[in-house]
Amino acid sequence: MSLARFLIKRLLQGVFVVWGVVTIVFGLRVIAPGDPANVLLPPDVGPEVRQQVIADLGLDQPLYVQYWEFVSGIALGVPEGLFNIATGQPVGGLGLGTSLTTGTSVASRVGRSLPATLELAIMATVVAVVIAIPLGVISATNRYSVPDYGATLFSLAGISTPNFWLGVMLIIVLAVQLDLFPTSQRAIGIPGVVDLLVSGQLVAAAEGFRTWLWYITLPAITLGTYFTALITRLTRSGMLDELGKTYVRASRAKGLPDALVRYKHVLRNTLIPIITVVGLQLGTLIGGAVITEFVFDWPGLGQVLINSINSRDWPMVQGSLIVIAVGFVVVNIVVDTLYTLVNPRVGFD
Amino acid sequence: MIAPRTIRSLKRGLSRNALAKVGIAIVVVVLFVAIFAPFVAPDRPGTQNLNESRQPPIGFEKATTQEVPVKENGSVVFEDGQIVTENRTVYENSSWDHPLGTDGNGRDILSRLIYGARVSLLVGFFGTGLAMLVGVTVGLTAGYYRGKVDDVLMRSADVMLAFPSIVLAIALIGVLQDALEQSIPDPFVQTGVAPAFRSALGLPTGMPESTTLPGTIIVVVALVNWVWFARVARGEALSLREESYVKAARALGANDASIMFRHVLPNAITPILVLGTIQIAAIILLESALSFLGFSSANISWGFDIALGRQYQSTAWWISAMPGLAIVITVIGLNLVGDWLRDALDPGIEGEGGV
Amino acid sequence: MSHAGHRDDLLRVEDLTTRFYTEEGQVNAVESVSFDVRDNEILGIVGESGSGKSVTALSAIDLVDSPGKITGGEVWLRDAELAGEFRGDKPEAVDGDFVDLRQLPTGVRRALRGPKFSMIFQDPMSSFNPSLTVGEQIAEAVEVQRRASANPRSTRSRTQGYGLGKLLVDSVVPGRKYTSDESHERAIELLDQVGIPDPVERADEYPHQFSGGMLQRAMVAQALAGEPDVLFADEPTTALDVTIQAQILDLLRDIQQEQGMSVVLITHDLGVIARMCDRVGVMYAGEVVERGSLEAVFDDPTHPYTQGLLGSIPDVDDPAPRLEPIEGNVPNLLDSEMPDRCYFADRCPKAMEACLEHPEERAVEGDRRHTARCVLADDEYDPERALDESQFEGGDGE
Amino acid sequence: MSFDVETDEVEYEGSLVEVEDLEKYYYENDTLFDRVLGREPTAVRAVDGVSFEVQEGETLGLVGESGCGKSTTSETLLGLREATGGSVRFKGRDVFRMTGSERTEFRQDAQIVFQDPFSSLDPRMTVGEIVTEGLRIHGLAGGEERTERAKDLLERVGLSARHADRYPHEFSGGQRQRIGIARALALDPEFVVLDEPVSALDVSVQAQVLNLLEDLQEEFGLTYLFVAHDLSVVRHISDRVAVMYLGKVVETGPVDEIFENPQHPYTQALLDSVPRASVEEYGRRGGTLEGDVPSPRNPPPGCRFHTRCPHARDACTKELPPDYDTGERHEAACFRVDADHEYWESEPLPHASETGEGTSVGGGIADSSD
Amino acid sequence: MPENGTNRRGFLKYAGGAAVTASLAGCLGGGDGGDGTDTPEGTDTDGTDDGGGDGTDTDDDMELPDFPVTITQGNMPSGLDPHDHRETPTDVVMLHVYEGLITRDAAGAVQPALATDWSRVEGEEAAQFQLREGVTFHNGDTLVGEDAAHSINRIVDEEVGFASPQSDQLAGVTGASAPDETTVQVTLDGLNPIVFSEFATYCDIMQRSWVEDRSKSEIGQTMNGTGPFKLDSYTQDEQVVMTRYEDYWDDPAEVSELTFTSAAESSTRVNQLLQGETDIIVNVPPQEVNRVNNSDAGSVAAAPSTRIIYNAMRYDVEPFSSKQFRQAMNYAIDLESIVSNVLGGFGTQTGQPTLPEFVGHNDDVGPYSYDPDEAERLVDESGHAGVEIELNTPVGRYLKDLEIAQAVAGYIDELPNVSASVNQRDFGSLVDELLTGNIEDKPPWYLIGWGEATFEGALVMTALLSTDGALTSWSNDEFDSLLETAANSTGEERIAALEEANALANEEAPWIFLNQQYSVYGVSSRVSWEPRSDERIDAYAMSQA
Repeated sequence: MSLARFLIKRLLQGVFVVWGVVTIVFGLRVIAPGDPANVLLPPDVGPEVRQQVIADLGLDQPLYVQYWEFVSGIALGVPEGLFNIATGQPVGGLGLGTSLTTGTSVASRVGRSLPATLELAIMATVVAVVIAIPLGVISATNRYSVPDYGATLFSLAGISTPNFWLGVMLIIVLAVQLDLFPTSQRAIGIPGVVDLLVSGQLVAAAEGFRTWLWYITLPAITLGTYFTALITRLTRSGMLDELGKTYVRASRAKGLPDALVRYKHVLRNTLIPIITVVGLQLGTLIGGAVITEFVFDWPGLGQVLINSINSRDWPMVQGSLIVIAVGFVVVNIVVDTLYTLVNPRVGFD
Repeated sequence: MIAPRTIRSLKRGLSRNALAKVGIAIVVVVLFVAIFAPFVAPDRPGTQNLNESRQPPIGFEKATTQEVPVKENGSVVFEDGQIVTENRTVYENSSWDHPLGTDGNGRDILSRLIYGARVSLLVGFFGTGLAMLVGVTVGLTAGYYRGKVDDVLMRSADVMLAFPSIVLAIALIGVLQDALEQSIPDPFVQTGVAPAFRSALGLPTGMPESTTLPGTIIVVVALVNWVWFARVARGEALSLREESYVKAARALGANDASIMFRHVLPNAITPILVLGTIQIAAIILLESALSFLGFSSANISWGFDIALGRQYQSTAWWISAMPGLAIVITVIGLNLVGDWLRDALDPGIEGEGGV
Repeated sequence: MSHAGHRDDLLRVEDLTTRFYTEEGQVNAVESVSFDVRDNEILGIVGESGSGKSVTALSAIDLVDSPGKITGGEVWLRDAELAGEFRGDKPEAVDGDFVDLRQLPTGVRRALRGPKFSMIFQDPMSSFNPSLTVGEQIAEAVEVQRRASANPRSTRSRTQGYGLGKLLVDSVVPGRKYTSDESHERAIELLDQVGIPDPVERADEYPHQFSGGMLQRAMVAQALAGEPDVLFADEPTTALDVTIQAQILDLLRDIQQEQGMSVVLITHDLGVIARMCDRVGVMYAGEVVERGSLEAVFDDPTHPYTQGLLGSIPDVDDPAPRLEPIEGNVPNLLDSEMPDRCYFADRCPKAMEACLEHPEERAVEGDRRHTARCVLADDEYDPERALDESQFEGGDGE
Repeated sequence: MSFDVETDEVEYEGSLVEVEDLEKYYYENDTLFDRVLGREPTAVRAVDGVSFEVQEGETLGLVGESGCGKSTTSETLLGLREATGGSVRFKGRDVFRMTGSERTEFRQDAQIVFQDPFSSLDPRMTVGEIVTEGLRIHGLAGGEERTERAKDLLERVGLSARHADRYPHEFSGGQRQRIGIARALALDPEFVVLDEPVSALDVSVQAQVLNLLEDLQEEFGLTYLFVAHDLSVVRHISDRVAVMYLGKVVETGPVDEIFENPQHPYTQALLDSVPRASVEEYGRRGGTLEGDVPSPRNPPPGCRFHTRCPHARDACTKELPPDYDTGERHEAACFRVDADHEYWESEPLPHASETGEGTSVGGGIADSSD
Repeated sequence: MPENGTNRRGFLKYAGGAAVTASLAGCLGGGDGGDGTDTPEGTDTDGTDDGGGDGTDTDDDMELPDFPVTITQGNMPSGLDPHDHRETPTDVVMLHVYEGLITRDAAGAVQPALATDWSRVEGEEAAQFQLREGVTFHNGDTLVGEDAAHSINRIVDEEVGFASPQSDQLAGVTGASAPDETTVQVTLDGLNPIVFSEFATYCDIMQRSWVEDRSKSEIGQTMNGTGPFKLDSYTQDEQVVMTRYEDYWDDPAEVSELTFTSAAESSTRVNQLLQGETDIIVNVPPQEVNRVNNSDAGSVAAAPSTRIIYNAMRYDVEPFSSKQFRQAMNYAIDLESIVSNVLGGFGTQTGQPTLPEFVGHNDDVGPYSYDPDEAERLVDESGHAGVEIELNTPVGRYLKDLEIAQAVAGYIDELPNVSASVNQRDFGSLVDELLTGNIEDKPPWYLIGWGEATFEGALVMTALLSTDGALTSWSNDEFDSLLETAANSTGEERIAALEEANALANEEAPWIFLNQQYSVYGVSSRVSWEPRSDERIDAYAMSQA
C-alpha cells in the first residue's frame, strides 16, 4: 500500500476516533449535574431571564439537535457556536463555542494555551530521549555492572514517582532552598527567541533563551522523568531480548564484530518497537503535562482544563478535552507513520 | 486455579531476584499497616493540636531567629497600618510522639500516612478490580468473537485511549462529582478490639470508626483504565481461540460461553493478573494525582496531604515530602512485584498501561 | 589422546563438553563429544531433538551463549599459518599443523568465523535481521572479511574499531557506510551463485519479502561470503517443505563440491543424511553414540539406538506392516537426572548388566573408522545377562 | 474427482464422509476503512473447491506441503471453521445445516487430534478433566463414572490411570499426543480427523503413536482422515491418499497406486523429493521442482501447478484440468492423463532453469497456520 | 480628586441606606482561585492622607517619574469588559482604566469621580448626575452625557447591551438618558434610597460610540476608559500591561507602567515578590509572613476585611435543628487557637454575624469560649449524642479555608459523642447548591465566607439568616421581626434592634462563628502603599518608596 493510502486510511481512523471523542465529550456535558445558566447568571434573576439564557444556549432543544449542532459546529466550524451567549456576535474559527465565564471564543483560548503545553511536552520528550536511550544501551550492554544497577534503580524510581510530588520536591529543594531556578511559571517561549533572532538582536535572543531555559528546566524534568525512566527500561529490556535472537548469533557466526552487531543490528531493532510504545505513552505525557502545569503554574491546556472544570465552564472543558484528544490522535498517526517508515517488516497495511 | 508450574516459576523468579523480595516486603508491610491501621497508628489521623503544628520529623530539629508578628488575643497588632513584629527565637522541636512530624494543623503525619495507605490501597484494589472486570469482559468478547463485535469494542477502546487517563479522569469527576462516596466501617474499631488494644498500650484511643471510600474515584479510574485490560484480554483471546485445545473443545461440542469460561479465561488470567499488579500501582498514582488536584472526596489521602503541604513548602517541607515518599515506596513495591510476576510468568505485556 | 587421525583431517573435535546452567539445574547438553571433519566431505550428525547435536556445532565454533559454557575438550584446526604464529607462545596449543582453538585468545577465535568456519541455521527467517536488506547483510559478511585481510591485527580487537560513535557518524554523514560498494557487488554475485533469480533486485529486499526457500539460499550465500573451510549446517531444511528441501540439499551439495569445502550437516532426518553425507555421527543424550561411514552406520548399525532409529522410520517405498519403535521417551539432559549407566540402557531392548557402567567409545569389531559407545561394539547380546527392570533405580522415564 | 453422488437427499449409504466442492476463503483488507476506501478485499483461497470421500473403516491420507490447505480442509469439514462454499455430508447429513440434535450427535461421532501436543491440551486442566471433557459437555457420565472412564481411556492409549490427576506439562510430547487421542476417543466416535498427529514428534516416538493409532482403529472400528506432509507416514498408515496442492486436490487413489503409479506431476515430484533413509539414496538429486509455491492470495490461472510443473504447456495456463479417472478409484487432475487433450499440441512453457517467477510470496516455510 | 479630598482617617461608621446588593462572586469570595482568597481591604487603621495619590499634589509640569509596578493576584481577569464580570481580581484591573460616576473612599464613603455633583430629581423617581468637564477617554474623545447614559443602560437593559451580571448591582435603576452634554438622568422604579450607594460601587463608564463600533468579544479584549491608566497590551490569562494616562483629568499617576499578572499558588507569589519579579502580591499566607518580613525585598501589609467566615448549620435538619447542639458546636472549637495557629493571627474571632466595624455590632457579645466539657454536655442534652456530621468546605477560596474547616471538624471530632469529618467541595458546585434559593438543596453544614463592602450588618443578617434571605440557613421569628424593625427605623432605634438581633444570633447559634478574614498583601520595599478597605488595589495611590 502506498504511503498516501496508508495516510488516508489512518486519517479516516483518526476521524472516527475524533468523532468518538466528540461524542463522549458531548455526553459528559449532558450528564453533568448543575445548570450552565447558574454559571452565567446571578442568583436572583427571574425565571424568564433564565429561560431566555437557556434558550440562547440551545439547552431547550431536543438532545439530538444539540448533539447535531455540537458535532456540526466542530466539524464545519460554523460561525455560531452552540454556546453563544446573548451577544449575537459570531464566533469564528472552530465551533467550540464560547466560554461561559469570559464569553470569549473557546477555540482561541485553547489555541493560545497550546504552545505552552507543546513546548513543555517537547522539551520533556527531548530530555527523555537524550538521556534514556544511551542509559538503556549502557545498562543492557554492561549487565550486572554498577551503571546497570544505577540505571535500573533510576528507572524503577522514575516510573514509581508521582510527577506532581517530584515537581513539589524540586521546587522545595532547587527553587526555594537553593534558589537555583524559579519556582514556577513560564518565560516567553522559543517563538519569542526566534523573533529576536529574526530581528537580529542576538544578545537579547541569547538572554531570552537563557531565561526561557531557566524557567522550563524544572517543569521539563518533572514531566520528563517518568518518560525517561520508561524508555530506559524499554531500551534495556528490548536490547536484552534482541540480543538473544538468532540473527545475533548468525551475525556473529559470519564474523561481525560485537560492536557492529550491538549497534547496527540490535539497537536499531530495539528502537523500532519502542516508537510505538512511546506513541501510546504520549498520552501519559500529555496527562502528566496537565499536572505539571498545575504544579508549576504553567499557562497551558492543563491549566485551562482544571480551571474550567472548577468553574464549570463546560464549553471550555469540552474544547480543551477535544483539543487534547485530537492532539493525541494526530501524534499517534505521526508515530504510526514513522513506525511504518522505519520498519521494513510492516508494509503500509 | 494456579498451576503448580506457575508456583514453581514464581519461586524461581523470587530466588534469583533480590529486588522482588524487597517488593514483596514493601507490599506486605503497606498492606499490614493499612489493614491494621487502628492498631499501628501512633495517633488519631484527624487529631489536631494546633499548638504543635508543623513539628519537624525526628532529626530535623532547629532553632532560628525570626521576625514574627506580635499578637494580642491571638490576633496580629497593627500600628500605623503596619504589623507590629518582633525578633524571636523560633524553636522547631521534634518529638517521638510524632516521628515524621506534624502537618499544618498539628496532626501526626505518620498516622495520616498509615490511614492514607488505606485509601490508596482501597482505590488501587477496587479500581483495578473494577477495571479488570470491565476490561476483561470486553476484551475477551472482542477477541473471541472477532469481526464486527471486535471492531465496535476496540474502536471504542481507541476512543478511550485518545484521552490521557488523568484528563479523562478529571473530566469524569467533573461530571460525577462525589456522588458515589461510601463510608466503610472499620471492623477493628466497631468491635472494640482496636480500642481495647490501644488503651492497654496506653496509646490515644478514639480511632476513626470508618474509612471513606471515594467511590467516584474508584469508578473513574476503572472507567479510565479498563482499556488496558481489554487490550491484553483481547490479545489473549485472539491467540487462545486458535489454540488447538479450544478447537478440540469445539469439536467436542462445547458452546462459546463454556469455552470462554473453561478454556479462554483461565489461560488468559496470568497476563491479566500481572497487568493487574502493575495497574494497582498506576491507579494508586492516578488516585494520588487526583487527590493532589483536589478532585477526591477522601479526607485522608497521600496526594491530598501533599497538596496541603505545598503552602508550607518554604517552611515545613516534610508535610509534602512524607506522603510522597509513602507513594513512591508503595508504588516501587508494587512495580517490583509486578516485574517479578512478569519475568517469572512471561506474559509479554511490556509497556502496557501507565498513569 | 593421540592426535593421529586421518591424513585428510581438517578439524578434529575431541571430548568437547558443554553444560548449560539453567534454573532447573545443570544440563549436560554435550557430553565428551569427539568427531573429525575431513577435507571436502560432508559429515552428518543425526539425532532426535534434545540430543545435543546443534549445541555441538555451536560449541565447535565457539558460539555458545550464556547460560551455556564449554567446560572441556579440544578443537584442533589444521591451519599452518596459525600454528606457526602460536608455536612460540603456546606450544601446548600447537600440534604439527594443528592448533587447539580452545586455547587461543577469543579475538583470534572470532576472527576465524567467516574465513574458516561458517554456519547456517534452521530458521532462515529469524536468522536474518528483519530490518536490514538481505544484500546489506551479506555485504556485511563480505566486508568484514575484506577488512580482516586488509588489517589482520585489528580484527582481533574486541570492537574492531567499531562503536556507537562510529555508528552515529556512519548514519549521519551521507555516503558513509560500513559496507563498501565492492562488498555489495560481491553480495549480488553470491546471491546469483546460490540460484536466486534477479539478484540485483532481490539484494535490496528485506528478509520478509523472501520465501523460506529463497531465504535459506541467501543464508547459504551469506555463509559463503568468507569462503569458509568448514560450513556447519544446522537443520538447514527442517523448516522447509519437501520439494524445497530437495532444492536446498542439491544446492548445498553443489556448493560443497564447487568450493571444495567441508560441510557438517546436522539433522534429525536419516533420509537427508543418507542422501548427503559421506560419514555419519549419531547422537543421543549429548553423546555421539555411533559414528562411521554412511554404509557402516546404515547397513551395519551397532548401537541399539541407531538400530531403533532406523527401524522407526516408515519407508516410503515399502510400507512395513508394523513399525518397530524404540520404547520410552527421549531423556532430558539434566545432570541430576542423568544416570551413571549407559544413557540408553532404560530404553534399550538389548541392555545388559555391563550397561550399568557408562560405556566408552569403542571400535566396532576392531574397525577404528566405525565406533560406538556400546558394549555391543565388541560383544554379543546375551539374554542371560539382560538387565531387568528392577535394576533401574527409579527410572520412570516420564 | 468425478463424484457420482446423488444430489438428492439420500439415506446414509456409501461413504461416511462426503466432501464436495468445499471452499474456505479468508478475506484480507476487509475492514470498515478498506471498504470506505473502496478497496476490494483480497481473498485468500485456502481451500478452493475440494471434493473427496472417506469410507467407513478406512484411512484416507490427505497429503500436501504447508499452505496447501490440508489442515484448513480438515477443520472446515468438522465445522470448526466456517466454510465459504461447498458441502460436507456425514452419514448423508449436511454438516453445515444440521439441527441442534443432529449437531450434538455429529460432535460425538466426529473427533479430531491435533498436531501440536503442547497447544492441544489446556494447561490448566488435569489430564483426567481433559480426557473426559466431552463426557462432561454432553452430560454423558457423572463424576465417579467420569473418573473411571478417564482411567480406562488413559490406560487404553498406553498411559497409566494414576496420570489422571496430573497436568499436561508433566508429560512428554508423545505422551501428550496419547492424551489427545484419549480425549478424541472418549465420546466413542466413528470418525477421527488426525491433523498431523505425529509431525511434531521425534521419530522414535512417532512410530509408537502410529502403532497406537493403528491398534485403536482396529479395536474401535474407526475411520481416519489422516492429514500429513510426511509421505512415508502417509504411505504407512493410509488406505487411500488424496494429494493437495494450493487449495485443490490434484490426485486421489489407493495408497499403493499413488505411491507406485503416480499420475500427477506434482505427486511424482513429491515422491522424488523425499529422501530415503538408505545407503542407495546417497548422491541422488531430488530437486525436480523449481521455484516456490505461489501465494493462495493470487493463485495462477488454469492448473495451479503449471508454474512449477516440469511438463507444463500453454494449455495448462488456460483451463483447470478436471479429475481424470486413471484406474480403479484413482483420479488425477492433469491433462497428461488424457491422451487426446489439446495439451499435447500446445507449446511447452519456457520454465527454463529460472526459478522464482516472482511469485514467491507464499514461501515454503512450514507453518501450520493454513 | 483634589476637589474633594475627604477625610480618610478613621473608620467611618457609615450608616446610610446604602444597600449594595452582594455580588455572587464578590461576596462569597469568588474568583481568586488557588489557595488564595479574595480579601477586600478594610481600613480599620488610619489610612494616610495620600492614599489616593491626591496628597502628592504633583505639579503638572513636573517630569513624570519612571516607576513601573507589577501586581500579582491569584487570577487573571476573566475579560476586559467592565460590565461583564463579578470577580474581585477583574475589578481590580478594571478600576485603573474605567471609572464610575461616583466612587467610594477607603472607608466606604461616597466620593465624586466622573460626576462632580449628584442629586435626586425632586418629584420624580429619578436621579441626576452632573458630569465633570474636560474628561477624555484614552482615545482622546471627550466624555459626554450620552456615554454615561449608554453605559448605565448597557448594564441594566438587556436590549441595549447584553445580560450583564452586574444588572442586579443597579437594582431599581430602569434606564438613563442624557438631557445634555454634561448631565445624566437616571430613572428609577421607585424611591430608591440606596441609588447613589449603588452607583458608587458599580457602573464603569464607557464611550458609547466606541462600544457600538465593536463586537462583544472585541470589547472583552481591549479597553478605552477615562482612568489614570490606559491599556498597553493584553494577553489573556497571562498579563495586562497599562501605561500612565498623561491626560488624566486629575494628576497623572506616579506609577508609569502597571502590569497585572497572576499566580494561583500563594508560595509562588511570595517567591516572585522575594525575587523582585513583582511588587504587590495578594493573600500572603500566614506561614509565609516571616519569610517576607525577614527578606529585604518587601514586607507584609495587612488589613481586616469586610469578610466573615462562618459555618452555617441548617436549622431544618437534625442534629442542627437543636439549639443545644448548635451551641455545643461553638463551645467545642478553640477559636482563639484557630486564629492564632491556623491563621497565624491574621483574623479576628467573631461571636455574632456582624463584624465589629459594621453597623449593628453588639459590643457586649463576645466569641464563644472553648469549653469541650460544656459542649459534650450540651450534645448529650440535645439528644444527638453519637451523631456523625460532615462539614462541606470549598478549597482555596478563602484564607486557609480548608485548614480552618479541618480544624473545626477536628475539634468537634474530639468530642466523645460526635464524630465529624470534612468534605472538600468544588466551589462551583457548592455555590450552586447554596444559590438555588431552596434551603433543602443546601448541605446541612458548610463553611462559607461573606463579604459586605457596605459595612452594614443588617444586610449580612438579612441575606444569610432571615427566613427569606437569599442564602439563609436559619429561620427564627424573633430574629426576623428584629430585622423588620431595623428596616423600618433609623438611628439609635435601628442600631438597637440590630444589636439585639446580633445578641439573639449569638445565643441561638445558627452558625459556628469563626473569624473575620484579613487581607494580607506582600508589598515590595520599592513601593509605598497602604491597603485600602474596599478590596481594591489602587495603583494610582502608589508612590515610590
